[in-house]
Amino acid sequence: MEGNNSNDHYDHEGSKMGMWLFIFTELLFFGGLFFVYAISRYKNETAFALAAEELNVTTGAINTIILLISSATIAMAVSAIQLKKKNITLIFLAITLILAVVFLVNKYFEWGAKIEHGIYPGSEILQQLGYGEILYFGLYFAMTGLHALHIIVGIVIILIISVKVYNEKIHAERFVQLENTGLYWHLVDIIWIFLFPLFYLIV
Amino acid sequence: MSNSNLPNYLEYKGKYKGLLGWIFSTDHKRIGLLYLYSVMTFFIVGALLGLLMKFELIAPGKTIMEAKSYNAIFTLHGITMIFLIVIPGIPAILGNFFLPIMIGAKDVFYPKLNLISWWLYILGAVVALSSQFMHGASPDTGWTFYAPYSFRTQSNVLPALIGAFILGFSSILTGINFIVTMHRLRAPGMKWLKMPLFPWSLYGTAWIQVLATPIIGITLLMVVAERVLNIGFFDPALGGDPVLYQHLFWIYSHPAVYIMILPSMGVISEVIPTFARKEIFGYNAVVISTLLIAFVGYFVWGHHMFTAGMSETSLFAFSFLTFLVAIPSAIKTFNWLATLYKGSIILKTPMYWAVSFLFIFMIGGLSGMVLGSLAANVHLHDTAFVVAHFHFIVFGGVGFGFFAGIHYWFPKIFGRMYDASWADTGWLIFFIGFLTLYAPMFYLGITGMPRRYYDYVPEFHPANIISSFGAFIMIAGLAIIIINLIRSAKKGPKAEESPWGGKTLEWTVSSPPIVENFEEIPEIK
Amino acid sequence: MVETKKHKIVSYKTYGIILIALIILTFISVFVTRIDLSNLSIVVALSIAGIKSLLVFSFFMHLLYDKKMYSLMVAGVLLVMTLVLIVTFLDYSYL
Amino acid sequence: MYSNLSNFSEGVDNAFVIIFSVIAVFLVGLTVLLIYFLFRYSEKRNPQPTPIKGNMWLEIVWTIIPLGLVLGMFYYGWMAWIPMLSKAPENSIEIKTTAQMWSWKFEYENGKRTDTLIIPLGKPIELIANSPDVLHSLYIPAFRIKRDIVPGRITTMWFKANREGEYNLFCAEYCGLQHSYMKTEVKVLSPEKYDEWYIDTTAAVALTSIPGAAGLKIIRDMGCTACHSLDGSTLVGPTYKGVFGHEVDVITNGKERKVIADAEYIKNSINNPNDDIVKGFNKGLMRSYKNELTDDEIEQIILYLQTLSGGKE
Ligand code: HEA
Ligand code: HEA
Ligand code: HEC
Ligand code: CUA
Ligand SMILES: [Cu+2]
Repeated sequence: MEGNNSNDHYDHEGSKMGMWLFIFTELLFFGGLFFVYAISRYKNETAFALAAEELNVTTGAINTIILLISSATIAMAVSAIQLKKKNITLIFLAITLILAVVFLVNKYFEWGAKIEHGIYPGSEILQQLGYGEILYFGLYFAMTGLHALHIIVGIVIILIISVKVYNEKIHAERFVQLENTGLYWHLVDIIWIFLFPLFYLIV
Repeated sequence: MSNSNLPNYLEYKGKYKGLLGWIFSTDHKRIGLLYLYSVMTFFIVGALLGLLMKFELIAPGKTIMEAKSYNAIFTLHGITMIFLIVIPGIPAILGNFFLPIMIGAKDVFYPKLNLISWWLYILGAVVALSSQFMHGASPDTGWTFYAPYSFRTQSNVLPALIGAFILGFSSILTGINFIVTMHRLRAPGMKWLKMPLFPWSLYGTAWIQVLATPIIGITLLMVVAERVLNIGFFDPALGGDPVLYQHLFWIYSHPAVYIMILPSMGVISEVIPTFARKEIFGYNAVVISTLLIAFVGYFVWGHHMFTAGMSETSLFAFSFLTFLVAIPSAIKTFNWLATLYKGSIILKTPMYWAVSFLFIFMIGGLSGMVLGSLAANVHLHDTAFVVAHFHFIVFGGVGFGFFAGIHYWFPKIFGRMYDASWADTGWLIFFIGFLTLYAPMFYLGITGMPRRYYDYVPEFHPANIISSFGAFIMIAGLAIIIINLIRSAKKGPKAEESPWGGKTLEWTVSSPPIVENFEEIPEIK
Repeated sequence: MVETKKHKIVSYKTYGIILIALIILTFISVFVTRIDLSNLSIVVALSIAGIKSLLVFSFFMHLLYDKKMYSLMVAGVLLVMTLVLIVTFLDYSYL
Repeated sequence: MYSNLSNFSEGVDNAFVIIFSVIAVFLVGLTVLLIYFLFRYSEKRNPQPTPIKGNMWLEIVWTIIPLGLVLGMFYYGWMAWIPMLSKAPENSIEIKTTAQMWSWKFEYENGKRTDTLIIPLGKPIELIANSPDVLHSLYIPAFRIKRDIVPGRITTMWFKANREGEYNLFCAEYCGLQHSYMKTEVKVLSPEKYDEWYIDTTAAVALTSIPGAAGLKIIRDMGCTACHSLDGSTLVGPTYKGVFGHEVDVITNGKERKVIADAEYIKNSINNPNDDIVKGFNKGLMRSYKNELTDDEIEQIILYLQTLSGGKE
């Protein structure tokens, strides 16, 4: 009924479905951490609220906006490739990359400041603060760390994809890899959309 | 389209020769066989570990090993059996081999990813098993890695955790691959409700693999973080909650038991109609029950934690849902039985396995009902009764399903027939050994013998002797079965295209199948 | 291949509008949580995050333009996730 | 089954027997049917199969009937469970229970400590349990009760014994090396005997007259003997025999050194066991007893250890 195969057949729809399934696994992968967050928060409400004061909302908000813009630009890149505008596609991808790097730099300073203050898993200061704080910062480092790891992987993938666009391996007829990269990047964005209020805003 | 002159997949020469031609082949059939050989190897390891435990338990006190070794052995036995054998088992071996053929495709959707899954499987296995040979003690946590013991113990738990994590990845990739294959590559005319039942069962399984496995992945990573970084998610000394660990572990591991059993049920749903020479009774009901098991099975994990101190609401909900999840299994059982009604039954080796599957699966499943009851569970939780339940349903259900499948499809896979009388003898000895081995454990559990016990009080002695004796009978059976199959794969007489008169697509292609299965993609009317 | 449905190319403008909406929502959520609403602020912040992710799903990830099946799958997965979370919470509060 | 040894056993046994009967009927019935079909519709007796696609009504019937049955099973399990969850009666005897690697410790209302659970017949007993290390599970098969003891939480459970005697008490949750030896006994005494035992302090008085006997009792009651032998054999920790006054190889902060096991060293080993790790043994197994043993008690222990070294020093 649907398209039929042989090994080198190009099936846009199928590849995209595979990507969606992968995104589902990612959602549940982070989901596990969100469960732990939810339960820990429920049990240590005040400590979580106090600990959240330690984080800088401005940094978080800036990073949120950076990711949102990068998400939009990669989505535009997908439109551009279909419009057969190779150069514009590349420009959009480049902007996405730059924004991703800026996000990481921001993160680096944010983490650096925390670690300088002696707040990191297993640190002396944290041990003295109490259970809720230990959990909060444990989750903070684990979740934003895992998220940053995804950003790094995303940067590598976008680089590869850009080269492929440049070499015209990816073009208006065959762009599912670009679209899938976009999907992945949006997922990373969505996860951040939730991390931001959970760690920075709710106090 | 039979009697093709094209080379079959066993003889085909690709880019590489010899062994390399296998371990780098993206042909789904070769990958299926790679899995077959690796899983069987681990199975023999795991089975021998089981045997060692039975030697130890034959008498109270020290028999052949120290408590330390016993704890390490049941941990390794559990990890190999669950993560290396029954979870990948049927989907990766029989599923890989037959799913594309049964839906009329040339290969799975992502052949390369398929190969990567196998490599990940091997990598995960090597990492997990390396824990045995590294400096320090072998892991001794049980396959459940319960917190906080799993980060208190000094043994090499890390490699076991990371190995299990990698194996999870392999499982996810197989799942993704199968779902896309079934969505995109069904032969023209094969509507969803014309798809054979084995692919259907793999479809349900694949969704569980995709949606449940990530949870165990992240949970195991959290335990790793706990050990390495002292983060404290589950450590009461740092404010964490050990029961939360159990929730997360079972959120995966209960659905995982349906990852194990569903494909096995799929095999049975193929074997029974073929040998009853009749269509399956109530095709739609069987399909729906498959999907229901997959869905409801997601929400019953708490029945492993009835005594862990959960809230009353949870206890109520989980016990209730546990009973509900039995219904789809019951529907399946009744449909299988009804298929036999007014059939014309040929009793050959695969059918012996299928029928004994029914019997043993019923015992296993029905004993699950006893465990699902709150009051009875208080008494039976963490006793030999649970051990009996899950050996009946995991080993009995999945193992018997697998043996049914392998005897059913053997002629198709290898193009040769096995010796039926040896196979039947092996089955009989195995079946008797199985009952002798595990039935006494129900009794032991009811009289109160806890599980994971290296030593026990004398009143448990008699039943343990019988049980150990059963293990020895089973060795004999298993050895006959395996030796017979290995010998026949090389030397057996050439098999016909369709030795049993099966109706599904795989029986229309040559034995063994050609490289891309079909010369021409069949059209289903 | 029986593939007939052509890809809809989403205009830059649409993406631009969605982006602006997302940024405004971000500001709103920062603003709302600054004023003290106690427990309500969690609900508000998470609802806004929900709306934002809905926008990303439907526009950036094309669910709105793609086959219905994808939306169904996403909804199913999110449903399973929420149910699992709710069932887990049964153990922690008597809802 | 139906031994009726505690107030809960009847409910549990009832649930078990009811479920067991239903499933036995199903198992036997379906198996007989299976064998009958195999026989009656074998190729020989029925060469021509009759094609049947399915039957809606049958499907509905065999969905509804099991559904009803399982709901019944659920009901009995639930009803028997409610009393176990309920609050212990007001007049219960409270016993503080500590489950630790790998021994049990019971502390009675008057401060008496034992390693076996001693209770009177017919009175409600409430166990208030905690664990300082990992998960354990208190399981008395004869009474049909079991509850996991989760570190960081207080677990309470209650029951009433119905007959005098001695019963096994097991640890049912895997807790490491000596899990299978983490067992003890429940002694159910008649109320009179129990009272006699409860107020009897002669044993404790007698102890003070023999040197070291009090120390030995502490060691037993605190569960030290789960890991330390008295006779020179090696368990999880070093044996007590001959420790006192002898040279020990220890690892301090990663460096090996030799120390003489004097009173100071022993005391520190009990209060801060991770300071000096005896060579060949694992760190982190023994926990600190700083808050559980008074200096007096540690002195008693040391007194006892001296007797194990031949009392020379
Ligand atoms: C293949 C794997 C598999 C499968 C399919 C099942 C299926 C079921 N399991 Fe099992 N289970 C395990 C593997 C599996 N289990 C493992 C490995 C453990 C132990 C883990 C560990 O702790 O190490 C375990 C533990 C376990 C426990 C926890 C015990 C404890 O530790 O206290 C419980 C409790 O409810 C349970 C229940 C069930 C139920 C109700 C089903 C149901 O799905 C069964 C449904 C089937 C039937 C009911 C039979 C067929 C139907 C009929 C014949 C019709 C008539 C039926 C009725 C009228 C009801 N299982
Ligand atoms: C698929 C799953 C599976 C299978 C097949 C088995 C198979 C066996 N298991 Fe299994 N078992 C588990 C899964 C499985 N187990 C799990 C998950 C646990 C829980 C672990 C934990 O608590 O963490 C467990 C725990 C467990 C225990 C409980 C430990 C305890 O709680 O104290 C025991 C005790 O006897 C046991 C015994 C056995 C035995 C004797 C076999 C036997 O059936 C093995 C029989 C096989 C043989 C006897 C054949 C040997 C083979 C040969 C000689 C090959 C010859 C072939 C050639 C020459 C080619 N197992
Ligand atoms: C869970 C097991 C365990 C328990 C229970 C335990 N210990 Fe230990 N103990 C150890 C181990 C392991 C060591 C060796 C490692 C070390 O020095 O920390 C040790 C070391 C010691 C030493 C130093 C011995 C030497 O040879 O130098 C003393 C003294 C001691 N324990 C006393 C006690 C006392 C008193 C108790 C009970 C109140 C107790 N232990 C309970 C495991 C245990
Ligand atoms: Cu304590 Cu097992
Ligand atoms: Cu389960």
